[in-house]
Amino acid sequence: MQVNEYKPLIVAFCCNWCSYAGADLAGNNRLAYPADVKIIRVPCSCRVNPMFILRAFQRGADGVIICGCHPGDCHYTSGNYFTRRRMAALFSMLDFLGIEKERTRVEWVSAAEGAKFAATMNDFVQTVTALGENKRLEDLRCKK
Amino acid sequence: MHNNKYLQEEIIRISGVNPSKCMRCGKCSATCPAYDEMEYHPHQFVNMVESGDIEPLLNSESLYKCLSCFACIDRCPRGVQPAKVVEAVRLTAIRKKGANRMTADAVPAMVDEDTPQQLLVSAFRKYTK
Amino acid sequence: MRKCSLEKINLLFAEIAKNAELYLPTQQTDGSAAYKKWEEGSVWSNALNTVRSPKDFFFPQTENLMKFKTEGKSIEVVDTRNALDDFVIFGVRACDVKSFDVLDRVFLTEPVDSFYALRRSHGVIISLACQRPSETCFCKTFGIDPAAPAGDISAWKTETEIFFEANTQKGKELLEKLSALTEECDDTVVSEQKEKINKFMDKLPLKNVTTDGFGGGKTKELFDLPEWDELSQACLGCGTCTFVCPTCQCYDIKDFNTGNSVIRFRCWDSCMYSDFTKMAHGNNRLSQKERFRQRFMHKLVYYPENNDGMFSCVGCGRCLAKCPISMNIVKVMKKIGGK
Amino acid sequence: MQKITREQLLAKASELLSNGTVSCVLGWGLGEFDYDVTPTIFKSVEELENGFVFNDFCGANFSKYLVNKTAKLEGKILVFLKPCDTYSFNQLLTEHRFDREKVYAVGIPCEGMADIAKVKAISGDGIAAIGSNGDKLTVTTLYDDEAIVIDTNEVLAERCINCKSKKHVAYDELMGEEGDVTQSNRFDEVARLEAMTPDERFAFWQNELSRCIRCNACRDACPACTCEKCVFDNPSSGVENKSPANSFEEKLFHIIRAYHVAGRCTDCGECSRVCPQNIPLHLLNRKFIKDMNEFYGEYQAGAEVGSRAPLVSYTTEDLEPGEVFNRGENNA
Amino acid sequence: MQRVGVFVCWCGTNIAGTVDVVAVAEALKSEPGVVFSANYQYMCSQAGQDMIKEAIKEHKLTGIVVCSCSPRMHEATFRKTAAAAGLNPYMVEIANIREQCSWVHKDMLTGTEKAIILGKAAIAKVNLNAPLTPGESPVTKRALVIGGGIAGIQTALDIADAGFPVDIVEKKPTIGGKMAQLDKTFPTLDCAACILTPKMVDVAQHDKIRIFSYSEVTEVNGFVGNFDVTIKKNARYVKEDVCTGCGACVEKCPMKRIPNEFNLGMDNRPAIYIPFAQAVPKVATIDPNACNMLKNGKCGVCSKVCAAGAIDYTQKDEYINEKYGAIVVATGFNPISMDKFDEYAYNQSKDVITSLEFERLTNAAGPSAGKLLRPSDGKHPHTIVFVQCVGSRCESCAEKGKEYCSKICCMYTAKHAMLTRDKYPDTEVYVFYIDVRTPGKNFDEFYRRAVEEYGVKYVKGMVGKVVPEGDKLKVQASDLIANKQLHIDADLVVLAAAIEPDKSARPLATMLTASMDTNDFFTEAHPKLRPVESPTAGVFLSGACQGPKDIPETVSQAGAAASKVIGLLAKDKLTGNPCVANSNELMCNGCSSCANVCPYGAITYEDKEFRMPDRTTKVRRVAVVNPAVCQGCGACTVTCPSGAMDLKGFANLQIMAEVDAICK
Repeated sequence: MQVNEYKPLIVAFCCNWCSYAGADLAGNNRLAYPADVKIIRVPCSCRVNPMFILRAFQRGADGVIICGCHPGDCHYTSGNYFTRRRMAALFSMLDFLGIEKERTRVEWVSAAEGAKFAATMNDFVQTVTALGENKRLEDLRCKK
Repeated sequence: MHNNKYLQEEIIRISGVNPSKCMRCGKCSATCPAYDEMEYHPHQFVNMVESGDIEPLLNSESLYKCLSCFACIDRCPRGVQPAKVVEAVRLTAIRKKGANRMTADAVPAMVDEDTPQQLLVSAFRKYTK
Repeated sequence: MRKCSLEKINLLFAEIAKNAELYLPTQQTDGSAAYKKWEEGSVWSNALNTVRSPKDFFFPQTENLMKFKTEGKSIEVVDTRNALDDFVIFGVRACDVKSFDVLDRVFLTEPVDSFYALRRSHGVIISLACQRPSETCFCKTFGIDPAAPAGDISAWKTETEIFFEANTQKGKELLEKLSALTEECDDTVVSEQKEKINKFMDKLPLKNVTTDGFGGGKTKELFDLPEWDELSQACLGCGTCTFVCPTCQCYDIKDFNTGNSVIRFRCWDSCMYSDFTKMAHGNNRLSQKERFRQRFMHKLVYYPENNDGMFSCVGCGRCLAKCPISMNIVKVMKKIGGK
Repeated sequence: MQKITREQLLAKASELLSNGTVSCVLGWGLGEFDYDVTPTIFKSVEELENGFVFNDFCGANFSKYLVNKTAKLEGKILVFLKPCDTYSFNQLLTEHRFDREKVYAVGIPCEGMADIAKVKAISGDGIAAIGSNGDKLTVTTLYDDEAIVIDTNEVLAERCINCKSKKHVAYDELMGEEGDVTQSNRFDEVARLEAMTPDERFAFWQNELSRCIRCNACRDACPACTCEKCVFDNPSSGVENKSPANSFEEKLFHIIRAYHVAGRCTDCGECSRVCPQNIPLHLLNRKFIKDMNEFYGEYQAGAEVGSRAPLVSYTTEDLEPGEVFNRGENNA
Repeated sequence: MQRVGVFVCWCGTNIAGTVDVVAVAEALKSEPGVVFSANYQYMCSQAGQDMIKEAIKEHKLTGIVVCSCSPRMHEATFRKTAAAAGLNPYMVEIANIREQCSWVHKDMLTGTEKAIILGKAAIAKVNLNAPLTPGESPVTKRALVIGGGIAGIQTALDIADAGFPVDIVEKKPTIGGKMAQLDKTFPTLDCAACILTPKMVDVAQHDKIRIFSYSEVTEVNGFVGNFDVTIKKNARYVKEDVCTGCGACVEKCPMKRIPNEFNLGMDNRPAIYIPFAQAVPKVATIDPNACNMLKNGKCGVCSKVCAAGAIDYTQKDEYINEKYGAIVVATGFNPISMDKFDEYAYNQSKDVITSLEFERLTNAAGPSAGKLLRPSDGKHPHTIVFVQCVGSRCESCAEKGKEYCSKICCMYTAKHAMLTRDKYPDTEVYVFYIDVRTPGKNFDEFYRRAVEEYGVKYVKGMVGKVVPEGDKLKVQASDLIANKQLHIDADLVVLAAAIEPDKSARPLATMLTASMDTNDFFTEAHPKLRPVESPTAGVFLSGACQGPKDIPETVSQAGAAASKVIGLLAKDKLTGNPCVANSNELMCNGCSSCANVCPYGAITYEDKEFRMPDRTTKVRRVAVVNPAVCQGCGACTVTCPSGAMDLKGFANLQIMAEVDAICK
């Protein structure tokens, strides 16, 4: 194991009904993924305000991922459809400002997809690690 | 069955048709006025293109029996557009042979007073590209 | 008086930049001018003035005051001030030079604002006389001579040369350091230029704007004039006028929680904002009319009242050019002046 | 040169004021120079005759004023709306921001408004007078004896070069001829930026946004930003922020500003018009508009009262957020 | 500032194996607000819970953080624990250090580090928690069923049998719906009337059921438990309570040539009519568009012959206001129009009919008294062609048909074919099909019987065109198996038309703020787990308004909807989820964005007068969230530009505090 290896900080917003349960299932099945991922529970992916995402980047996150129920399966019927549109618009805008598009992601993870949750997180951490530190949306005041 | 992937893709590309949308109802063939003249019928064109069984179609006279009346396109409940598949196969055959089946020079000889203009136009579209 | 050929101006800049950070109006991508740190290849803008005023140098838009480091439940106060290098601001127009006087009276009188004072002590101002005032200029209203700018060093530019005259000790010292690149000369050219500009000042459309009717002691007369309603009705309540103004000096003190510490900083504030000077009991100026009135009353009445009649407007014309709805101090002065 | 003249508008305003249809007129007020007009409420014919102007610099979009003015003033307000203003007008109605009954809207044709900065770029600073003659502006400066003649098309404001519509979508009465929705190239600049590499885009915006002084003019002039309290002004929102302390905060403000009006922005261009630092803020709004048009079908905010913006709507077939980046490759 | 207690659970070795629980408890001790921190082997055990209760009391805790397993596991447990100790249950936050930490990370160091961060996030959140109390609202113990077909009838009966009053609103003069028009029902071939009409009578006689026939719902306000509904009772010009249904008026009415909608226009009825013999209510109705008296003031025959004196030409539409606790939608279906299917010559020949018309044709109470005769000439048809999937599964012809499978056609066509062969063995019967879909108890057996026992000729392929020629219908079709084009001279062609939701459904959905799919079928709250509930609380779905259904399915769904309604009406008060949205009216712009994204219609607007900062008053439109209807998804909070809308329990500041804590 390397020392001082770069560890990204990943904030994952998970909807309570599908993705958070999917993350629990990953745990039940002992499917490992990096500890760099920290999960925040929200009732629905549509609760995630773009402000939260920017806030995470400001405070030092290197990647933000939003997980919700698969389209059509939203506990609240339509929440994730709004998420899909909002995040499509937001991500495209971040890309427009030249911010690495790989740092943001939306994934649909059902309560049964523990394996998908772990795989998604492994992949996302890998992607963000390859990008390195978030420089384009950082707030130097918040650096340690 | 000979599966010719290249030709299959080519025909799908030319026609712009997605044969897998076909749910095998046969309404195209049911509606086809040239049915009896054809060895392979509209629904077979769709099915055979879907399965990649192109060679028999290329060599079949059915290609030139299709009237291009587009009744099958109109009636198909799935929007598959069989006539476009037929036309694409026809075009592939023409290209393969490296020659148009009809040239402008040949037209006057075929014309007689009873031939409607529309037929000529339709024939020209069918036999050349 | 010393002069230098414009051909050598970059050498001169380089020489200044050897000992201090040099800032000069630089052309930006949108064509406007902004003070930028000089480096090899910087292009000195031809614009009459910068969009942002040079007050930034002494009173930046945001400035950290201190930091509270939190560790568990303990708090440690950290001084965030860094040692400051000397810097030179080049090409400050007469109006803006005057604005420093306005700011000085606020920040350098007791209690002295040590942050401002520190920056002020490290800065050397090389002013530059105006040759082509704009239609929005009305510095003369406030007794400013655009052809004879103050500052540590005054400068005049012609087609081919630039002339310098040191006004202060700081200025003299700097000019001496530049002696290799400059030569002694008389003031003929400069006098001519001064005369020409002074004559020209009478052609300016705003030459007749006067401060008559304003000044200390006018509060009661002006405060309740019905004209304020009309003047303020289109005001959007944005801070453009305030933030481009060289003399506006209000700030807000805020805390920013970084997660590991709290940074206490100050930042420009605008009396046009609805939350300006918000206090525990609420706001003391509740309508946009009151906020609008505050800004102009401050510049034209309250400030002179506390500062020996000195107005806190220097006639630079920035607000005239930048207000989204073209409402400005000139319109206010014309409407209610002399009442 | 506008097809409709000050005199025509003045006559209309005087008529409506005199016959009691309206109790006041929201119009352009005379300034110090020939280009600095101020939105003004005129309450009498006399005031109108003394102060009302209409020329090539009457760019301000009046729609937003209606939110506050209708709530405060008694009686009906006459408002003159250029075609692009009518979109904002409708959008505000969609959002129930003012009482339609209290407004008498007169649609007026617009040939595009001039940008004084572009005029000055040609004539130089120190403008003494600007006259209008056909499609030319005659600019007299303090420094030149002869007037400089400028083609109005050369100095059109950016938003007018890329005018999206000369057709009014709302009015009580229309003056002059009705125009059409125009085929504009308004997304070209967005497309040009999209074609850049992310590094180039980042550098571009870093440079543009670094000039921001957070004067809030873009927000306060925006007819879509009519919040009772902006999140950036509200300490209890947790994101209140008064000045851009660093480049992150510059971006935060402008991303969120554009995001909050996404789907509601009619692309009126006021944000860029009023920016003292000439930051092309409209490009951020247009990026959202362009994206949403491409992702979810053409939508023009304000074209219709009561229409549903793309971000408060959905279909089950929408594209995934991850797909927004490689659309180009698929289309190619 | 809160007084927070932190409780770190070992979960045996489940957590303690990879997380240094002691270190976690120690590290979290110094977080802001934390006044107590402890660790224990099993927090969820009685001893663990007692420890929490004790600490709450001893340290006067105002909030607790339990670092343990997933909140999906034990959040409810610890909330109860807190409540038992007098702490508001919503002052509990869980840091998930098992499923999302100890179980997925192998290394003690990283596990501990992450557990501390997760704990800090939970502490940051609980510091901003506020006590929440679920709202309560009373329940009006009365249900409304919209639609009086078999779905509505069954739902109403089930609810009424449970003891709750039910009102049925039916827009036709009688209840009974489509089933009343049917002849026999598959797969048992019982007569539809024989099984339906007793139920209709039950409805009529039930003391808990009121029938509003010839009526429509025009306005719905309120929310679950408290709906306020306006019902428009159309004037039928006959006093319902007086009419005996003797039929004298019907017999004597001189306006006899009005197409009879009950027989789908295949015969006529008078201007005053009773749709069919077993109608409920059995009351005459005057068709105002046909009655001479109502149109011109001339006639009055019915009034003269009515012994009971029930005719009232001056009757007006009546509006009734009633309160309901629950609403069941049972608006049913209709066959789609065949107008656009030119290829089948439906509009050219009377002998091309739809399956529903075929039902009437074979029904003993139908226009031909049950004899299968051709509508054109009354002759017995010898060759009958049935065409399936007419307009169903029709993707390309959205303007003509429907994309979906209508589900019931395969079975009723098999029924028609079988019955025809049974009664008239001399007829030749063809059924053209694309697929035969017969899942269902005894369904496939039924279909196979039609083929094997009754000799129905099933042909795989579609009919391409039907051309009337003389008294024959020339049918041109594909036989895909034989690879032949068939030409059949048919006497009768029967089209299995696709079915679509009733046209009244969409405006009704708008009134109910219930969501619909693009085909105008009502959307269920969850396709698997809540199939009879609409996402709008208190609105339930019964029958084909939710999707194509046959009778057995409809009846079972009707029963299911009824049981959901009973479950709701049995409650005296509804307790809501306290984590609901709420709007700060001082910041609200009234722009309607939030209402646009609310899937539950929980947001309404009202004009309110505000004192403005500049001392003036201003009337503004502001959003109001109904906490009884809001489910707490938070969609509104993000769409609100001013941030006026926030979600209790998951507030903007709370989530941002979590973000900050994780990122610091």
